[in-house]
Amino acid sequence: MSILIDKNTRILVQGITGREGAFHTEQMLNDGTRVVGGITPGKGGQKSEHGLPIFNSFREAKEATDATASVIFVPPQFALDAALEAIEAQIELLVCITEGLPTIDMVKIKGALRNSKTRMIGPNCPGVISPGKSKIGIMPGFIHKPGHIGIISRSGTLTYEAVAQVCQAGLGQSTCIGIGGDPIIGSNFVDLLALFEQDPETHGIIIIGEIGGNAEENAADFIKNNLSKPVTAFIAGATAPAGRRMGHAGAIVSGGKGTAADKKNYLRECGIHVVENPAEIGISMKQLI
Amino acid sequence: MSILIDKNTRILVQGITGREGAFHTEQMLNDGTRVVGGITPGKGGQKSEHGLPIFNSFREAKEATDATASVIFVPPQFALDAALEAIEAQIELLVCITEGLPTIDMVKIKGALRNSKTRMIGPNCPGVISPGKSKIGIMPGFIHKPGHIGIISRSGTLTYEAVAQVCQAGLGQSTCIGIGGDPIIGSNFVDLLALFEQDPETHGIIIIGEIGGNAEENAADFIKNNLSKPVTAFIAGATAPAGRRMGHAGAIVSGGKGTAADKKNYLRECGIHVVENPAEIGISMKQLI
Amino acid sequence: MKIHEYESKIILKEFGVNVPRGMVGYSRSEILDKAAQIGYPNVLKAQILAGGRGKAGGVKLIKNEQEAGEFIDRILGKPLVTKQTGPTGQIVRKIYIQEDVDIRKELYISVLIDREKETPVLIASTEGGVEIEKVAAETPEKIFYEYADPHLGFQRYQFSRMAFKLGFRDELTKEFINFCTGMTQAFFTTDASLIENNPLVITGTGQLVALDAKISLDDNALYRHKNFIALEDKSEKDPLEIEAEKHHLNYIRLDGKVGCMVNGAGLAMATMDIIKHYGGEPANFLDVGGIASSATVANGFRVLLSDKNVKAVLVNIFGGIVRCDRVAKGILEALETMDIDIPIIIRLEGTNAEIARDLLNDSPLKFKVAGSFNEAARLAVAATQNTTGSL
Amino acid sequence: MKIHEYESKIILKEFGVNVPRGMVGYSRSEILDKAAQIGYPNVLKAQILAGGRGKAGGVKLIKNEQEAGEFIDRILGKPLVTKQTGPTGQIVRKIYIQEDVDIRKELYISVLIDREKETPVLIASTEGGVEIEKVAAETPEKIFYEYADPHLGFQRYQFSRMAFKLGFRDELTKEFINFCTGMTQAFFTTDASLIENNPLVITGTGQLVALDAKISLDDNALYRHKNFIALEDKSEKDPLEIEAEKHHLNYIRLDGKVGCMVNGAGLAMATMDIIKHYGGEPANFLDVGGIASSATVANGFRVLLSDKNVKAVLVNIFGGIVRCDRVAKGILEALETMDIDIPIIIRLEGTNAEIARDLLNDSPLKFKVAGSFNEAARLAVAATQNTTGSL
Repeated sequence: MSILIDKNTRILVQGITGREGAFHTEQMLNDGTRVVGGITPGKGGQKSEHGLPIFNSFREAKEATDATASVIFVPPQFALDAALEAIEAQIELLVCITEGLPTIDMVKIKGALRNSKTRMIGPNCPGVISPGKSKIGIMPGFIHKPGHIGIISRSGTLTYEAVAQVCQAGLGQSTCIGIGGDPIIGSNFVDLLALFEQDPETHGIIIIGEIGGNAEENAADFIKNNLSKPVTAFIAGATAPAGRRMGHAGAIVSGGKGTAADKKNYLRECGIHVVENPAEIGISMKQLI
Repeated sequence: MSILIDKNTRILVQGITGREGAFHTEQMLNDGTRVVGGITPGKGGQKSEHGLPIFNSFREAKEATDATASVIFVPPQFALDAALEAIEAQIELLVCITEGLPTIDMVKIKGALRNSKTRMIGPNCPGVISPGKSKIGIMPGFIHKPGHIGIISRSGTLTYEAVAQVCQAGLGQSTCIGIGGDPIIGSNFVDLLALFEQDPETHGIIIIGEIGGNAEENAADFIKNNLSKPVTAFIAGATAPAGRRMGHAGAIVSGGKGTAADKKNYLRECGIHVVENPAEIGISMKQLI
Repeated sequence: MKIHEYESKIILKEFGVNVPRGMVGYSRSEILDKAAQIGYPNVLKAQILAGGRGKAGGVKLIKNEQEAGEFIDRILGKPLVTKQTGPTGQIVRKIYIQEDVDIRKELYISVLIDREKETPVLIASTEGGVEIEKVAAETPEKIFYEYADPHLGFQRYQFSRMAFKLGFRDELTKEFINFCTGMTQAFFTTDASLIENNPLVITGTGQLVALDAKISLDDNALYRHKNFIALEDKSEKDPLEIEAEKHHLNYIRLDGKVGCMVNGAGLAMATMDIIKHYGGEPANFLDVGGIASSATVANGFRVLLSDKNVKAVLVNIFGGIVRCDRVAKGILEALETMDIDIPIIIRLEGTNAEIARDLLNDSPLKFKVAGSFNEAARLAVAATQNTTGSL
Repeated sequence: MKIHEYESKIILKEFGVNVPRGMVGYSRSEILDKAAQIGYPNVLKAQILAGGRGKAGGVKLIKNEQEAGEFIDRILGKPLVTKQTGPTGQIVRKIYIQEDVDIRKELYISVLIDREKETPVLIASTEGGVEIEKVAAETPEKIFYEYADPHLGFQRYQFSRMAFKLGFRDELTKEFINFCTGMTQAFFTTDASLIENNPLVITGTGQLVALDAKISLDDNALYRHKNFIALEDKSEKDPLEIEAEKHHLNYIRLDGKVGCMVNGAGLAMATMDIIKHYGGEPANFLDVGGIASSATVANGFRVLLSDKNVKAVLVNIFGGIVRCDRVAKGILEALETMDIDIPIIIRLEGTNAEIARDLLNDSPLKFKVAGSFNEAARLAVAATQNTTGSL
């Protein structure tokens, strides 16, 4: 088992004919993902360069392909529209790779998600991978190995780093999720920790946080009260200056809140193992398990 | 029994210090209704002329009084706000007397109702009465008599007419609801027919429709398929010219649709007894029962 | 509230919707001047607040100034009778001069409030330039619908999806999305109850243009758009209806003999219906409304009696918000100051009805107080059938 | 994007929010001219993009022209150091002249996105003119919150409810509702991430006025507000950061010696953290982003090396969207055209990493390719601790 996606997940690509959309569709297919079609308004009826059917509208695509998940690669100014279209069609899982969504657009998307059946990951994230089963996103699939470690991360490339370390430690991953670096995101640590707890194939969990907000603190509370599996954590941004946005819209220490030190302390108070050196995430997990 | 309201219904008045709000609060109290307070922003802490506590906000009022229902008497430009405030506080029953709401405001209210626990009656309606138990609205209470006839009507005064006729025929009413004459309303015939069907105290039902829309046709379908109790119906507007709004925003025959003749035919096809003379509504019910 | 085609186009243009170049003129010389400015050939269109102008000869492709003059002489200042105006027609007081557009295809598009779905709907069809009711009846599969989210409104993907249903591709799809964006923004911003473009045309050069345009505004929302109130063209209204409006009375003039004064739209319609039921004909719909003062009622009475077709008056009031004593006072006030020689039948029930009856009974004025709805209707109808007799 | 106080007030005024009369001046004479127009006494306020100006002496009540001149001479063109500027301060290039307001009470109000509730929040407090963080820590019961519906926004009743929490009555409540209406409209219309008025004051005559105003705009939404892009005051930015921005690089300059070039914000922070962990100090944050071309990377390299504090460079790339071969090409391009005499440590992993390593290994240029994250960090720190030695 794994969480969110597996071999049966059938995936649509929103923006399949765009440069990045096309490239990563190719990569996903290479990684064995069941991409079943794409949506590019105006190109319905054509085939993508990968030979996949293209549809004009999401609803039409979902009906024709029985897709259960979708991934968004459209530019930020069209991402709200793409997300609302997928939610309207009641897709089960929606992964938004697009970076640069206005926060208020994400407020609207969250409002639409509230009364829907859709679970969203992202935006501004690398996506989800259950190694050997399915990959929805842009992470380099080949660095992963099937196994029993679940990873949830606000970061993109730092997640790949953690994955590589886990593999070096002789472990593999059940599912890795990049939840994204924006202030408001589709799914948070807590949502996914609950799924990992119930997944028998996941034996340990890595969470990778960063400065800004209090998602890590919420995760810590949840872990303390609800989780039986070992958790190791890293918080990026110990050296980040206050008031500066560290790349991610969500990674900002403001009003003295959301510092890495505060977060680490809180996690430790909740009994969670926190690593100081980001090169030791994998080895730390290995030791805990 | 009755539907929607009974002796235990605890009612707040939104706009209790306004002219009509104050007058009808007095009337409701005279009719034995448990009005427990009112809301007029800026007058919190004071008492109304009826000696009822006034609150600044709906949430505060509901917490202090354990109210289960509310009635809106504010001017149309504030009705959307009043309704959203009551829905936010999760009031069970909301009756909006106010006339003249922009249709798009009602679109927004319906959107808010969709995911709420609140049931709304109106706007632009006389309200609800369960004679001898409770009255939320502006109908003259004294014309009613407790009994076993349920009345649902798009009209205001025509409902009073029907009530008077029912009494003259020696019958009384379980609950009478004026659902309002606007194109979009909180509760429709169908919503309330279902409640009457389940109310053992209601033995027969009168529905009073009018030209415009197809609420009567939907009611007819529902009655045909789901109702065991006798129903008599009157449709106002047989003499109304096409394209003219007959007072109510919803009472308009447009594009040849929504005529009284069409509605009467459809109701009869569904096996419902339809009276031609509006002075014979009561006697018709008496004969059916 | 309906507004004229030329006003609708000005509003749509503000929201980025493509409309043909056009101007409005009120006199022969002004229209000819502007026609020359627009250039020939052009299209002259009678501006009245009713549809069906084309079939009634109110719209014409004009080749030169001579044809323009002939059209103006035939149409301007004269009544135009269409399917929607009734037999007396509407006087044409303005003519719209519009550039001639090269039409490749005619479509239909509208936004309105869908009562069933309780939210705005975008309706479009590949069949334009004909009555949409006819298309709905004959080829309903050629009409497409997209419903707005009640809180978020319409989304771009819905316009895109609609474009594909209409068979558009590429450039036309983009144009259509822009068209719909402007049209729906206009709808929400103006609190319209209907915006209709029939036909919406694809031009020879592949552009989308609203060749005709109709906007109806939500009367209840006009308080948010004080600037639109000036757009109301009262010249097409019955003078009595204008007078009634001044007094906040809901009055519609009809052709019968029994004048009705009722409170509540439903009871007013039912009163008209019962008059018909007993063989009479109602002279009007008159709802004195929910907050009628005695002055309102008195004004209503004056409006009613100004219609010389009225041979008897039936007052039918069931008091709820309206208190019967106020109504009675209003009636007495009106009767005292007016010289009335037709029968008046009064029926009052509900709130303060007894006080009202006492007031009426104490009055020396001449009228009949009826005991029931049936009785009141029968008396009123009988009075119009025997107009020389007294009650 | 932060904008100046005077710009914030212009925006707020457009939305009907009461702000004091004021003008901005750039030179001594202009400021004195405008101060005379506003009249004495008035308040002169240094315009820099950082808070804490009052305590730092950047805001002063001015009685007459002489005092104004003294203030200008002391402040204009000089760095102002506040709690938020860092030790070097910000050069004051403009001064805002504001009418003197008779203050009865100081309050706090702001609208911002609440990350926890995932929707905008209106925050107000009876304690204004002091740091809200301090109020939150000491008397949290004096701060009140109203959350927007994610689709419908704020409603009037929420403003009304907030007014009562603040203890307002009658006229002040109405004013407050209007104030909040304008402020929240400004928030949504401009896609702001923060609008803050601290203090919001009640004047002697009972009016609500935004005495100070701060607006931050959502960078991600600037494409919808092209007019706001001009508002960005780059004069307060580090020139290297401006240069980096031109190349779409996310660069923040710091005080250390190890220059970092990383893809992804999280890995960039972690790279800074590991440098610190091994006893070094990062010279910057640099995220080359998700769609870095070789040109972008080359530009990043140039920016990095323009900082003369940098004594070694650590390139840490884990390829996802970014393909390592592009990065390698970019590095080679940059190194070929630049005269570089400091150690460069490169670590590339992920997509196309092998092609990239081949490219690097085939190059005759001087740099060290590290095998692991730890190794790369250790080498980079060691290099800065022994800057004369070679690798």
